Amino acid sequence: MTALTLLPFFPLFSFLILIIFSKRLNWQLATVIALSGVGLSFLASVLLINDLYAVSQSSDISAGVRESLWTWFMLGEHEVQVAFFLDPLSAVMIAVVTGVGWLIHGFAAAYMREDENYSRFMAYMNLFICAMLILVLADNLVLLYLGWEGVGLCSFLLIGFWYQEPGNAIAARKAFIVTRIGDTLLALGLFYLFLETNTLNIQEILAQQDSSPLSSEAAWWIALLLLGGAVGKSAQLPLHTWLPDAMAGPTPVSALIHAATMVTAGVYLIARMQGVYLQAPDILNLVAWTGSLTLLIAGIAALAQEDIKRVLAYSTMSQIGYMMLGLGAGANVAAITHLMTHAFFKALLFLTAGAIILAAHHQQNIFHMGGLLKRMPLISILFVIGIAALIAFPGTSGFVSKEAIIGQLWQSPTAGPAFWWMAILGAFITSLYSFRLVFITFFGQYRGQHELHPQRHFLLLVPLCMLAVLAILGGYIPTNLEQVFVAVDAPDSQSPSWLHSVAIGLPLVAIVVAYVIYFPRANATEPVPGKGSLYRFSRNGLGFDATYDALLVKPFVKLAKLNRHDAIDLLVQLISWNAFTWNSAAKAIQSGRLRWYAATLGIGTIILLLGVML
Amino acid sequence: MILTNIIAILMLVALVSLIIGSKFSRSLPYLAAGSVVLCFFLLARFASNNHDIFHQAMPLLSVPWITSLGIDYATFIDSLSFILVALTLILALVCILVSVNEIQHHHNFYYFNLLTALAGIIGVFAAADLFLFFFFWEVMLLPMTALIAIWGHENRRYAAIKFFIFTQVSSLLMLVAIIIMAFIHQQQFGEISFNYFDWQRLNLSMPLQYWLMLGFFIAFAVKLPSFPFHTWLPDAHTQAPTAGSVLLAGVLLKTGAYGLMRFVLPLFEQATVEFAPIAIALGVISIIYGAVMAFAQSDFKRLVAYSSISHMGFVTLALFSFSSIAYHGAIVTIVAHGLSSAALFSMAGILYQRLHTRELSKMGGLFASAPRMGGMLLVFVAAAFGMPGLLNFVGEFMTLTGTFASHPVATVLAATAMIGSAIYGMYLFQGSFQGKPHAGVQIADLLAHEWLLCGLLFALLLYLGLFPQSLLMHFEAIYPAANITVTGGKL
Amino acid sequence: MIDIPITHVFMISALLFCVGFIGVLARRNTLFMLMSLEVMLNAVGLAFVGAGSLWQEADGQIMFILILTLAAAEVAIGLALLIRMQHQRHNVDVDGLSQLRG
Amino acid sequence: MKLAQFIAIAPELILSLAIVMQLLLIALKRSQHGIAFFTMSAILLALFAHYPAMTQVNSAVTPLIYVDVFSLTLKVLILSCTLVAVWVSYGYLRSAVEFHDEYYVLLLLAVLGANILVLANHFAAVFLGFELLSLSLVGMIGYLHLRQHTLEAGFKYLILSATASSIMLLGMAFVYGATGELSLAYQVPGQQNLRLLGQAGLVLIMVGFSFKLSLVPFHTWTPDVYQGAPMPVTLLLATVSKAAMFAILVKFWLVSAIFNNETLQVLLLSIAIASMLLGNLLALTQKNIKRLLAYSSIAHMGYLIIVLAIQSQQSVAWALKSGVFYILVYILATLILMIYLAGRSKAHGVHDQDDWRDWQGMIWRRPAHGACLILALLSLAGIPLTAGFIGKFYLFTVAIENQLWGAIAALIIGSGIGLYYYLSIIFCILAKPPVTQCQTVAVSGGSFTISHTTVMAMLTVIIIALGVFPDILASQLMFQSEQIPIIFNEAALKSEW
Amino acid sequence: MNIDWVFYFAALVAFIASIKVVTSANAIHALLYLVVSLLAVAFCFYLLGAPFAAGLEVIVYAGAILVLFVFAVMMFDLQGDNQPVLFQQSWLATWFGPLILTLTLAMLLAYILVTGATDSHIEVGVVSAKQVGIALYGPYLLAVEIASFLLLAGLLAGYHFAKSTSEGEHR
Repeated sequence: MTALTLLPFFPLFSFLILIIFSKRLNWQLATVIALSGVGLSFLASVLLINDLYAVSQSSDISAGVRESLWTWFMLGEHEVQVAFFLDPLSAVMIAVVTGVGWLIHGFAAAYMREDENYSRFMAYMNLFICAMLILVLADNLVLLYLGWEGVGLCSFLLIGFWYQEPGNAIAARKAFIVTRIGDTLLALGLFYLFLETNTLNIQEILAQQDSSPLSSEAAWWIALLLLGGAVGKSAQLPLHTWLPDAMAGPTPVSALIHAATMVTAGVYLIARMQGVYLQAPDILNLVAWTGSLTLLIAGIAALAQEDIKRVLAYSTMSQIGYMMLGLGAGANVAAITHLMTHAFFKALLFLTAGAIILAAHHQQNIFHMGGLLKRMPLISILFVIGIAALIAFPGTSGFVSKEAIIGQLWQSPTAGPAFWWMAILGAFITSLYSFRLVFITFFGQYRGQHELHPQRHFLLLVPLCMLAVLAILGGYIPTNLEQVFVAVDAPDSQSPSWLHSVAIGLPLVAIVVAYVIYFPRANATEPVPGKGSLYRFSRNGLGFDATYDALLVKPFVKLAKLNRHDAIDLLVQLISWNAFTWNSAAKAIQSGRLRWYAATLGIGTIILLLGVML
Repeated sequence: MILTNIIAILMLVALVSLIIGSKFSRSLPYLAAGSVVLCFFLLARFASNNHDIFHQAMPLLSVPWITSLGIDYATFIDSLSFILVALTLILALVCILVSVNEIQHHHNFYYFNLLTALAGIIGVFAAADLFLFFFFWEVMLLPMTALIAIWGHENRRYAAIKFFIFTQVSSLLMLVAIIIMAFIHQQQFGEISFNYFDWQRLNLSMPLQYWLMLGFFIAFAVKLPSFPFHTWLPDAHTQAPTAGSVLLAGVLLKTGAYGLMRFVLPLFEQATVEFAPIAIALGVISIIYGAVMAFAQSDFKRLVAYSSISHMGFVTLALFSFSSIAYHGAIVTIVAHGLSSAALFSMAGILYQRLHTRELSKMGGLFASAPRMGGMLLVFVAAAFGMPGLLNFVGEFMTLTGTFASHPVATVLAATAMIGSAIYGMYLFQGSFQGKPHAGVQIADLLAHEWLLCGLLFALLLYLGLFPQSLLMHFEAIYPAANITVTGGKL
Repeated sequence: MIDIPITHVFMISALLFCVGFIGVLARRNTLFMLMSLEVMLNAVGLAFVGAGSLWQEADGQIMFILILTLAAAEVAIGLALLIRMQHQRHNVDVDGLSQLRG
Repeated sequence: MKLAQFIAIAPELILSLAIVMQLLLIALKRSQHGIAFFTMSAILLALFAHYPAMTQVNSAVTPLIYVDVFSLTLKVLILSCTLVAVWVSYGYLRSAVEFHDEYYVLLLLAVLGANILVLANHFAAVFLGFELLSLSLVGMIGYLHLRQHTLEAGFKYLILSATASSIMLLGMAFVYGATGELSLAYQVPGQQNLRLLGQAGLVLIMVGFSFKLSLVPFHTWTPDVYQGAPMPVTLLLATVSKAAMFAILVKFWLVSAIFNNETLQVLLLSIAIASMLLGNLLALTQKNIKRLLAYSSIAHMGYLIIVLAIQSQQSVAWALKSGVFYILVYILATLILMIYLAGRSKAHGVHDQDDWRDWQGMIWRRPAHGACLILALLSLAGIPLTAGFIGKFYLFTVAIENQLWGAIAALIIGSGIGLYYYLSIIFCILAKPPVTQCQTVAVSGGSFTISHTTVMAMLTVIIIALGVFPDILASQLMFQSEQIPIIFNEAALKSEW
Repeated sequence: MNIDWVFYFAALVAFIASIKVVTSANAIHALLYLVVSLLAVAFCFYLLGAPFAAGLEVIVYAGAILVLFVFAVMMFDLQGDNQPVLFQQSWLATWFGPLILTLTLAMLLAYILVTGATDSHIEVGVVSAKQVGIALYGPYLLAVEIASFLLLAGLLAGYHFAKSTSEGEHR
């Protein structure tokens, strides 16, 4: 057993302990167990990544480390194994998952301290880490699918952690089912992939693309189906509607699952299967479109949100849109880097938001906050650091990764100038909503009903500070990702020289715009012009939910409930009705009248005689 | 001898419990459980002694029975039978465990029925003579019907009659087909025979073969149950006592699948190929229809019952796609569904004992008072909607992978059930255990014996889900009827 | 003595038979039912005797004699039942006998 | 007549003698027990007389009677049923003051008629047996003068049976006119000369047989008479009468190979199918167990006569075996139910205890009885483990061998409908017992004794045994087709005489 | 000389008399018509060459059986319908159905007889009482015995029914 094989099982182990002894553990013990599970994983992944560097430094080949545990099942001749594979891409992922995960665990320990089901919560979190690690380490797509479903289930459990609120349960169910649609598409993609390549091992598939690539039609379908999986998990158009609702979960959950790790699984999947996507440029283009549209729509929606977490959720969608756009444009390294940095700063944002919410007695409406800069200065500064990274303020980690993505768009064969403009516009909107949030939340007067009670537990603050550091410096962490990805050779056309300065400048312009628009309203308890229908429209996520509800959910429910008593059963009832009707008809024969009986004798005789004659 | 011994032991214990049981009703569960465990032990010993021979059918006992018609009492065993018999015995234990507190009256007759039903089911899996097969096929019905009719819920008589008439009428069709086969054997080989192995030599002309196949298929489709023959199942499952539901869903439905695998596919190769499009369509409709209907239900057990229809649709789909992967998938699905639906029905029974209702609208928020039960329910629901790591996923995945090659459209349609199952699964779990608890609803968490049965089922689902090869390694890698050329796909 | 087609004999007997049958069907008085039965049996006897003559065998007449026996026994039982009916119900209307039904 | 011939019909001679002796006995000393005991011993003696009679199989005794294995088998069956009937009657009729001498005489007369019917090889014998059976039964159906329904039932049976037998006689006359032959083996030169007249005659004869077998559309009397008759007489009607009529129908059908005539074959099948469907349909909602048994007997007789619709000479033996097995099984199950009913009822009751809703929860209060009744019902429904299934299985084999798909379809549909009402009764027996205790009061009026239970249990054991090991009986039922005198050798007959 | 017409005449008499039996309102009238019908049929028997049967018809049927009827009717006052059924309001209802049914039956039988029977004529010849006697006590010996039992059954049943009536009266 090496560290690689053990890696996902540390959190699993701690999960088991926590779930079995759940109520019997006190806070300290549970915290130690939960943190040590993830912490051991983190240590192991640091160790592993070190080794990986050592290997990759010594040789040029982009070989990863593979550990096989057992054969899961056979698909014909192909063995589906439970095996883990570590290469720079998964190395980034496990580092993010365990590292950020660990920090969030720490925060969560403080955040959820009062909850009576604390250890169950930590158990779910640990289980999530385990599933996520399996997802990113999976050597084959079936195992990846296991992790994929596992994180979905954990997400369900954690969103609905406070299950007694009906709204939370609904949100959890929605999240699960919407992502499940994507999962199903992913599964179909796997079936098609297996049909074409006769294997589901990722490395084998990728290796095959060099020797005997997929036919373009197959690649088109497979890439499309995998994209379907990715948009489901990563909350991209058109399966994005679950993510804002998923904010019903405890804030650390939002930070861990719905910002840092799980939602980026789709990005990971597409990056992982880059070999397949290269065979289907159309779909790469579609990926770019998906990303760009999502980032715009999510940004617009974020502009109108009143709930601090929903703003962040839309922002997450938007940022993942950037990653998708990057992948679609062939900027894989940048996209994955953005994934990593996004994990840092978005986790930071969510956690600081969590700290605010905790202090504000679970008040999440930004119009009932305000003036927090004075009352919670440390938290506010940390939050602004996160925001800075989010809008790619120069010098932050977000700047590094986002600029890298935007920089490659203009020339990309699968993207192009249009996408560049969309990305820039997205960046502009990002700044706008970010600073709307900042101004309304931190400036002006405090407008909440209850007095603030800032928590000062060290577990609350230490992770925040560390994340803040990462949010600033995380962009410079070396990743070695170039080894993994096939470089997309860009055409030689020169991109205009003003691109870069516009990209950097526009977000800063947006800050000014936001100042002009929103700062005066920093004292408002209502979003003033917000009574307009446009505002409502964008607050409701541009009507996607309503459309789906009217077109899909309602008809389905109605149809199902309509047929609740099973129309087919009517057939059976028809038969039995028939029998009983004939029974009562036949009973008329048995009238008890002797003369009629004699007549039946005559009738019978006549019938028989007729039968003879014919 | 081994299967005969098991049947004999079960019958004997059944009789004993009937006769002396009225005085010792407390100890009856122990007696029954003891006999089941003994049988399981015998089976395990037999399996370990004869490890290598399961690939081929291994004839066991054969004694002349009805000489004038060439009917023998003949049994045999192969991997398929073995797995199903083992599954039956495991679920038998589950049945006994769920019955401990539930059955309040006439214990002796109850355990008599339970054990004879088990004996009948094992007989079905053991029979090598088609007459014997039919005999057991019907014998298992009787005690099952009695279980529903006596210990069932409010609408039990309707359900029992419906169940019985459905299966009986359809099986008469099969009986006709069986007799015709025997006569054909007489025509071709001079002597009348009901022996399965003799029949494999038969040379059947096409339209005739098709009709015969249909006779068998309808009987098995009713048992399976496949759309549109499914309507007995929701009623029977809902009204049966918990053990009855467990037995019905866990094993009785599997006899239909077993029949398809054992008789329909190998004996009527040409006809099945010709029939495959219809069967696949029925399978897909069952899958989707079952899932949609499950969502529409508000009765816990009815919901699970419809989900069974959906799951067994996968078996039909798998078997008629003639792909070895899908065939293995069907085997896995059979076992998986046996365990998971048994588990869900047990949960329903456990809940019913505490709440005296099966209505989801009257549950809700139970997680607060019974978190362990909720956890277990979640696991079983997860199994039902195909959570990877649990056995059902492997079955579904293999089925769909195998089917995709030859029937992509059907596979895509069937895959929508993965969404559907998530919908009804969530609906079930959240409806019962999440949400606001009803005022004053406090239920006791799992008791020791309930823990035992839930744990047993969960452990099996998990173990087999992670190591499904331990099931599948006993099966040949190729599909039994792989020599048929199937158009439009590679295996 | 005579020379007629056997068909005619059968025809006559069939006609008589039908007349008797109509009596059984139409009359509510049980006494008339019994009499109609006699007519029917008599018609059958005619058929047997005619057929016996056709083949010049005694069997036809013997069958007639046996039918005669039957008629006697039947009348005895029938009349006894009638008497009982008269006592019990004070009428002999056959439509009164329709309590057993369904 | 030679001694051998006397031996061949020894059972019938014994019965005749017994009838005379009964009359003497009545004249000498009237006793409730004595006459019943005497009747039983006479029947037993007649049963034993079958041993010597076995040595004389395949011999004609005057042109009227032909003794073969088939007839002997059915006679044994009939006499056994009668034995049960006498024993049941004894308990049923026993009372403080009345003597029931006539009853037992009539009973023996009926059995004598049935036996003659079974042995008959000549229209005269058919007709006499038929009438002897009918008239004696009329006497017994209307036997209980205090009950209102008996009169109605007796009168219905009398009139309808007389009408039916007139029709049958007309048919015999037609056949006689067409062929000049009164023997069942009428078609000496083959069936080509069997013109329309002959066919019509055969059909009219079939009307008579169908009436007695209560086949649709000649079934109408069955439920009323079953319900109105005293319970032991219903038992006779359902067992002895049916078995005898089945036997004579088989002979009638096979001796002259009518099955070669396609028209009649089709007619027979239509009757069979109509009976299966209508009989079961009528029984569907019936709550009176006697009526229900009547309706189910209509259906069962419909099933049974499938065996006659054979296509060729080779199938005869198998068809006969199946038919005999089936009717035996049917009789066994019916006996169990009727013994129970008879035991629960009493002659001086206003009516018999024949509402099956009274049976609610019986299994819990009287498990042995409940179990017997359930198994009997299952046997009637044709469920495995019981002999009824084997019987149905045999019928299926016959139907399939002769490719009677329509009949098979009707058999399946009929069974499906039949299951409904059999199961309803079974579930009623299995239901929770009613709270009121009025049932026990009503029951206490019955004549139930431990011997009833014993006999029911024994019959149930036989049903189960035959259901599991049918060979113990089926291998004994070997009818070679030669044993039915297919083409009667007239010359041999004449010399014999 | 052809005396076939005598046969047909007798048959016609029997037919009309039978119709009168069935339709007449008065039981005694009906019985008398029945006697006429039986006598006419007896004459037919005679013409068909069956003198023995004709004799029995007169003696047993018309003589014995009908006397039984008359006795029963007279002694137990079995008059039956108080109103002449024929002229009741429900004449149509009573007779229409049976008439249609029976006419159909008659036509069917007629058709079958016309098309299906042998066209052989009855030969002139008498089957004498002696022949009948020989056959009766030869091959039909058992039939005679059984017939006696048949009569016994009739006797017993009749006796029982009649007896039970009187007993029933007393209770």
